[in-house]
Amino acid sequence: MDLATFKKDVWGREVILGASWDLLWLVTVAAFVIIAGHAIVMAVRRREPKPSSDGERIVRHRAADRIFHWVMAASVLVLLVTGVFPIIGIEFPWLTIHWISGLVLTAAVLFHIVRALFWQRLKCIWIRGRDFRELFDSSVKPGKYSIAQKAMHATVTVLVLLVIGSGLAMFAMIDTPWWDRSNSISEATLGWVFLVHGLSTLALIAVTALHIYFGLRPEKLFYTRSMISGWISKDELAANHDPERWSPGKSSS
Amino acid sequence: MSNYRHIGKDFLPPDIVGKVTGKAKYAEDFSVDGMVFARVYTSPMAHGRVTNIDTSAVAEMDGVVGILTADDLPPVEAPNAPILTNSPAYIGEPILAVAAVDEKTAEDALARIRVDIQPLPFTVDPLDSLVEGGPDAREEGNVYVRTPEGSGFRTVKWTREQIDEFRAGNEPTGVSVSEWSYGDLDQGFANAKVIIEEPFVTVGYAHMSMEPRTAMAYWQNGVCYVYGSAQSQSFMIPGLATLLGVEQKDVVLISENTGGGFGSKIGAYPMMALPAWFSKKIGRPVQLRITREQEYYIGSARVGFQGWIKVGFAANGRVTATDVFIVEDIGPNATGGDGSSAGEAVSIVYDPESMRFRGVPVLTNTTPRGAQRGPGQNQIAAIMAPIMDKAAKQLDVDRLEIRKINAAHNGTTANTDQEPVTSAYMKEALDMGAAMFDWPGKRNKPRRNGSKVVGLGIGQGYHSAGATGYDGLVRITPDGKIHLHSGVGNLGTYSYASTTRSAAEVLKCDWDNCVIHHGNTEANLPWSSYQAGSNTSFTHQRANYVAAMDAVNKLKEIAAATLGGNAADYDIADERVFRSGNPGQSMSYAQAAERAIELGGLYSGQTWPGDIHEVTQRAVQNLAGSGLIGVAKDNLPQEGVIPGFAVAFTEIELDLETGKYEILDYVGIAECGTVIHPQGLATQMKGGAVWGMGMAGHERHVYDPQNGLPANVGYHQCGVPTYLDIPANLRTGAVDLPDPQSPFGARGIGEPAMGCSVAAVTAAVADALDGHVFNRTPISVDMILNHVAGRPQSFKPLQTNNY
Amino acid sequence: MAVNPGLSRRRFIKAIIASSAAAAASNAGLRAAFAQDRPSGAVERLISLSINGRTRRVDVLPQETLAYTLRYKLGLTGTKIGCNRGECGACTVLIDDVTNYSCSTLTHSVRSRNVLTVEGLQDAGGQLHPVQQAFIDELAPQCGFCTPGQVMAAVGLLRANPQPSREEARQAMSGNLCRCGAYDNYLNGVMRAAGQGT
Amino acid sequence: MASFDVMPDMQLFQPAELADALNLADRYREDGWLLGGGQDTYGWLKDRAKSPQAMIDLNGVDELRGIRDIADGIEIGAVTTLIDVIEDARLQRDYSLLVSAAKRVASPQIRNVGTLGGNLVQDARCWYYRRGLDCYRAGGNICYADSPQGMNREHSLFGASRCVAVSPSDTATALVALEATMVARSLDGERLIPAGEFFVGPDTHITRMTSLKPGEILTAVRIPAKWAGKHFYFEKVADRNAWDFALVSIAAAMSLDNGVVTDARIVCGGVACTPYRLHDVERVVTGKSLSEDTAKELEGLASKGARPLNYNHFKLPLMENLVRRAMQS
Repeated sequence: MDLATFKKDVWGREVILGASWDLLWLVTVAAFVIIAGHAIVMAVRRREPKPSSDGERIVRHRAADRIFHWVMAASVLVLLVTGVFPIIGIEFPWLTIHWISGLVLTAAVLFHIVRALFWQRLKCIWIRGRDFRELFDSSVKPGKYSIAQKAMHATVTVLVLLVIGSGLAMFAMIDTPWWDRSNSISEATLGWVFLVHGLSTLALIAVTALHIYFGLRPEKLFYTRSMISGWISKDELAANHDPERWSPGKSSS
Repeated sequence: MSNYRHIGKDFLPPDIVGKVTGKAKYAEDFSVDGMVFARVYTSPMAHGRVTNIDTSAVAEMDGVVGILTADDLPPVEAPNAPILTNSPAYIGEPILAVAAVDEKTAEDALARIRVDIQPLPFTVDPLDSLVEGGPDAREEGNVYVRTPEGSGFRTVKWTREQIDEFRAGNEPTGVSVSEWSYGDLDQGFANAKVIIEEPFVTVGYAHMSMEPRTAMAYWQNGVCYVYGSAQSQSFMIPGLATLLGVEQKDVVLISENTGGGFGSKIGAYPMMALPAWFSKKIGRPVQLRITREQEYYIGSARVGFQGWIKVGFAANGRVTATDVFIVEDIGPNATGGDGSSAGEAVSIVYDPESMRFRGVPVLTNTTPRGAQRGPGQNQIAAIMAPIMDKAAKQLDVDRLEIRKINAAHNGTTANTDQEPVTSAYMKEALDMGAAMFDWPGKRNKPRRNGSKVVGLGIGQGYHSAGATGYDGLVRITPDGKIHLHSGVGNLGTYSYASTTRSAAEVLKCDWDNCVIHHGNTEANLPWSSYQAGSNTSFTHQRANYVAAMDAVNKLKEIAAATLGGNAADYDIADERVFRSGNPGQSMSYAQAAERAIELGGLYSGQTWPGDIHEVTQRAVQNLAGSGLIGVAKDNLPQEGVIPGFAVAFTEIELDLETGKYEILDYVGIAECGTVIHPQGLATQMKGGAVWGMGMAGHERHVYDPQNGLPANVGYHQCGVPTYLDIPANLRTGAVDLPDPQSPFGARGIGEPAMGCSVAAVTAAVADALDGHVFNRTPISVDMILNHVAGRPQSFKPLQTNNY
Repeated sequence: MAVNPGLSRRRFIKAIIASSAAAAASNAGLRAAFAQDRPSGAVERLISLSINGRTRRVDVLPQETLAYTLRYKLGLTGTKIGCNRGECGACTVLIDDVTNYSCSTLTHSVRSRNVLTVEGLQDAGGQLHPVQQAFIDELAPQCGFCTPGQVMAAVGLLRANPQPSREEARQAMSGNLCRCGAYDNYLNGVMRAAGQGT
Repeated sequence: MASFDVMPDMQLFQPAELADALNLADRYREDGWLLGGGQDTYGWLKDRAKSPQAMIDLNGVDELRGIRDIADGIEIGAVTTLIDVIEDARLQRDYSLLVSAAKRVASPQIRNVGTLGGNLVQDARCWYYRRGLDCYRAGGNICYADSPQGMNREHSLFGASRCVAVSPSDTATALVALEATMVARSLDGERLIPAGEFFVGPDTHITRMTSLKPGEILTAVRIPAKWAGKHFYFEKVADRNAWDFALVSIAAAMSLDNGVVTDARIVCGGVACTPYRLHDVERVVTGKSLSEDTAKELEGLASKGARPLNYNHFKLPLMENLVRRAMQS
């Protein structure tokens, strides 16, 4: 299966048109297989006792970060729906919604980057060599973020930056309230832009699916709760994290 | 002219029956055994260099017979148009050809061939190339100069300020490469009461003849038989021989009918030679019928103008001075010359007391340009008419009067060296037209009716209309038939036939007893002129006259030799030569032909005059001994400019709400000396009228400047006028006063017939809009709407090849 | 395939094969075999055409246009191809007395219909059709390339409306271009042929 | 890029039954080309700009042809030729708006074979698109017409989204004004589509001009009785008076109650990718009489919200003028 589709440019030369949307099915199936596989494994595994959510509450996500997360989540979902549905035959005027949510996503991401750079400890989400021990030795507990969460964050970071970058370039090809299209990008370059946008979108579809799946897993549900209400319990902390590596302050409650 | 027997009478052109029955054969209608069909691959890029041609995908294709590329052909040096090229300079330039058992297979093959082209800078607007730092249409330069000292490419640039000044409507200060003048220009403007100064644009457009030029060719014992679409017949041979790299005697051109020329098929052109080269390569007859789109590409187009003109008028309307500057859009192949022709037209039609012309022919990567019906004369006619009216208004002179006071007459002098004219009766033409049109009456009619406004226009057209020095050939055979050999092409004017009638007139013979030979080199045709520049009628009336006179002299000499006495004692009548005063002592043309064969020598073509062209010599050689041969070169005296004039009066109704106008009435008057073929003249005047209406309101090249793409490659997009875009009736007339330098007084008319029309219409539009001059052709619906609504036009000043 | 009235899957498939085979193969036996019962309307290649009153058997590709068949298969070159786009009218012929652009008509769509081209206008004695004669009298043709189409358009008009007004004629002829601009002469010819000499 | 003009190899089906046609349409989907009069077909195919596997000629299907009275108004089969529409006495009497529009289509030869359905679903005339370029409408990722230097005189003023081509159909404007319903059939059954929704813009579907889905066949057009014999006005302004497309056209249907407009549907062609309804004009004109004064009140309404391109702003005054003429008709 090809990664890209091709077209002729204005002078009849072959150039890239964009990502091959046959990949959409590949991606969907792949995501489904991984999720199903994981679910089965987890089902047969013996359940660990679920740590209690009562007692002392510890702040995991500040309001600003939670808002950022959900804004980003919403815009990504809207972008996926408006971007992909027309391709699978569900037709509606999608472009305007698409580029507006694209701008929302861009703003959110900028906000997050600035905040992360100047107000937060970058390295708590940075993957480091020793994190890998988590994978083999269940006694090794992570700091604030597990290696899985760090990996997810890293992947999303890369993909979203690619989508945003290519997406912004595409503004040269459409009219907006602020400017008219310029057709200034050569068709060959444009092809690459569309290809990057398409491929990173396809990857995002899979990653998003996994992210949602893990967020809904019973043993991980408290993380989702923390992304909504901000806190986790002392037990949850003890069961999943190494106090040496992450000892957050108590919540005011 | 009733004292003539044939001149001035209608007749049945022998080819017309074939035209209404479908039996008339055009190049594409011939087919021979083993013939294969070619298709050409044309450049998708406005300017580039072919880096690779990959034909591997077609090598094994069933039915594909061969591929021809530029590498199979002798190199051609620019600006001459190559047959096939590896360095295309316009979209649509032929790069390769494929031959196959049928057209579909050839196209299937084309679809699989890969051609890689490296793009080069290109331009579709001369001013974009003329400005400093602008792209050049060719690597050799952006201007082509033709001077007596020598011709060649040059790179000419103006500063951005100079371009902006020009666009702003001011006198161009950039360099020009051609210039001529006469009289004292400054004095002329000093004497002027009113001076009109205008920038102007005439956008070029495609010829779009009905027949997409087709050619079929094969070789037989070293002789190449070409079935082509040609505007001329004999005149094509030298050029064709050069294109094929053979001697003239080894080329046979069959061109019985031609589906329109209008200047696009004057000389031998590359596409005509392609099948011959292809046939040489694959050893089979090859037919090439190009597509309509390709006819747009290579069928040539009118040169576009971006200019500035300043005209001074004395109080009585007399033109005291004219200063013209023209930037010519000459396409990629350095044709043109329209600019200077425009200047010459002004110098004779309005006869300014002083004048200057300056011009720059700039190359663009648009379709190749060529002569198109009134090349230069008609563009300037369209621009001048409203300017004359503007002056008339300011001087409070009648629009007809201002034309009459400047009208060309027998004393008019023309061009830079102010030559005399052979004759000119523009004033008479204006009077005749005004009467037919009822100028005074129409002028006083109410002008406004709801959203509709009436506009009246007077147009004047001119083109030089004659040449000399070509050959005539007539032959009388023992069966008494008079054979009129015509090397004139058949592009629809019937001049190939009408000009031979002067031979019949001289020979005092019955038309039904005449046989015209034409349309095939093997029919032994004399050397003839280019069927262009409206020259055929004048030129070949003379050539046929001298040939017929030669025959008459030979008849008399033969009679004297046979019946006694001197040739001078003899006269001719009723196809007999008899002794004056003793009609009994006579012999028939048939008997004279018999004797001519017996006598041989000059009489029956064993020998011939030394000054006739080799084409004619071969014809005579082949005819030797078949009868009495009358052959001669036209050495009749000729001096001065031979003018063809036409004037038109038109009434339009312009709808201010839709921007559309309807042409209600049209009167076209020819001033081309004696009328030799009334019906033929009328059709020329009407056809010219339609062309003028197309140029005035519809037709133009449109190119996308970013990608160099042509917008209008088809009939609909080109805006060729339909039945419903012209008046339901067209009226014509002719002054019919003989020209002294033509045996029967005729001059040509084809091109002026159009110039007067486009001029009348542009003037009428200006009249309907209270004298607003667009200084542009075509004047399209959008321009009128924007003007009426007080909106700016969409194009920037002097922009060309645009909507 | 869902509900499939009037056409069973078997018949349908067969038709498909038939057509592709017919399009590809030129084997007469094959074609004959597919001649009968073609429910979905796949076309055979060897067909009979009624041209100028004569029945002609001719091998026609499924996608072939009438102009192409006339000129290249039947040698009727009177019909001209000026644009091959239905924009100029040079290829105009009459199909059941109605003017058509033959460059934009599939030959297969004129089976069992009467095609009249410019070659079919003269009567048995070679007498010119009144329109042809009128066009000669008015010196209507110039280069003549559009003339066959103009003739057929005029004949079509006069069959539908023997006494047209000049305006009606102008409208009826408006699908035929003449680059020489002989419109006025052609109109005069039409009126003359209609017995309303100019 | 070669220039072609011979029909390439292709299958042809000439079904006699609608059922067979529907099966073929369903079988071939995007690879099948439904053939009416074919006047907007052969150019595409000869140019090889579109390459279907098969042509499905609908002219043999009798039930798709003809004009018949129905309970509420009149029904016109999709392959009814334009000349039959023009010459039909009932249409001339009750729905002359459609007749006037059909009369202005292309040329006599094209009206002789061109079908109503074909005229409605004909493709955009944008010259870049017709050139066979891979633009948005051709499934590409760029529009050449709407660029800083694009030659877009014929292009759209309203509703453009990436593609700026306009709806070229003359009959479409008339049928939207007449509140027609399009009848579409597929193997899944029948779909009734109001004319207003039948034509879709590039914002929704950039490679199609109608809401017809692959496998669907437009079988008929129904015009409701409510507009029978009402006051109509049609005008088309094109560069040429034959064989040309509207720069701007207007189709107006108005019910008058002694001179006062009680209901109006006014549609412009050539200004948007679909027939463009002048809702504001309709609203304001309702309750007023057709007059110079009404026309004055409407000034500026028709072209409100227009987004002119480089070369097409002349269409604004033209729209305004045509509305004025409709009001004075």
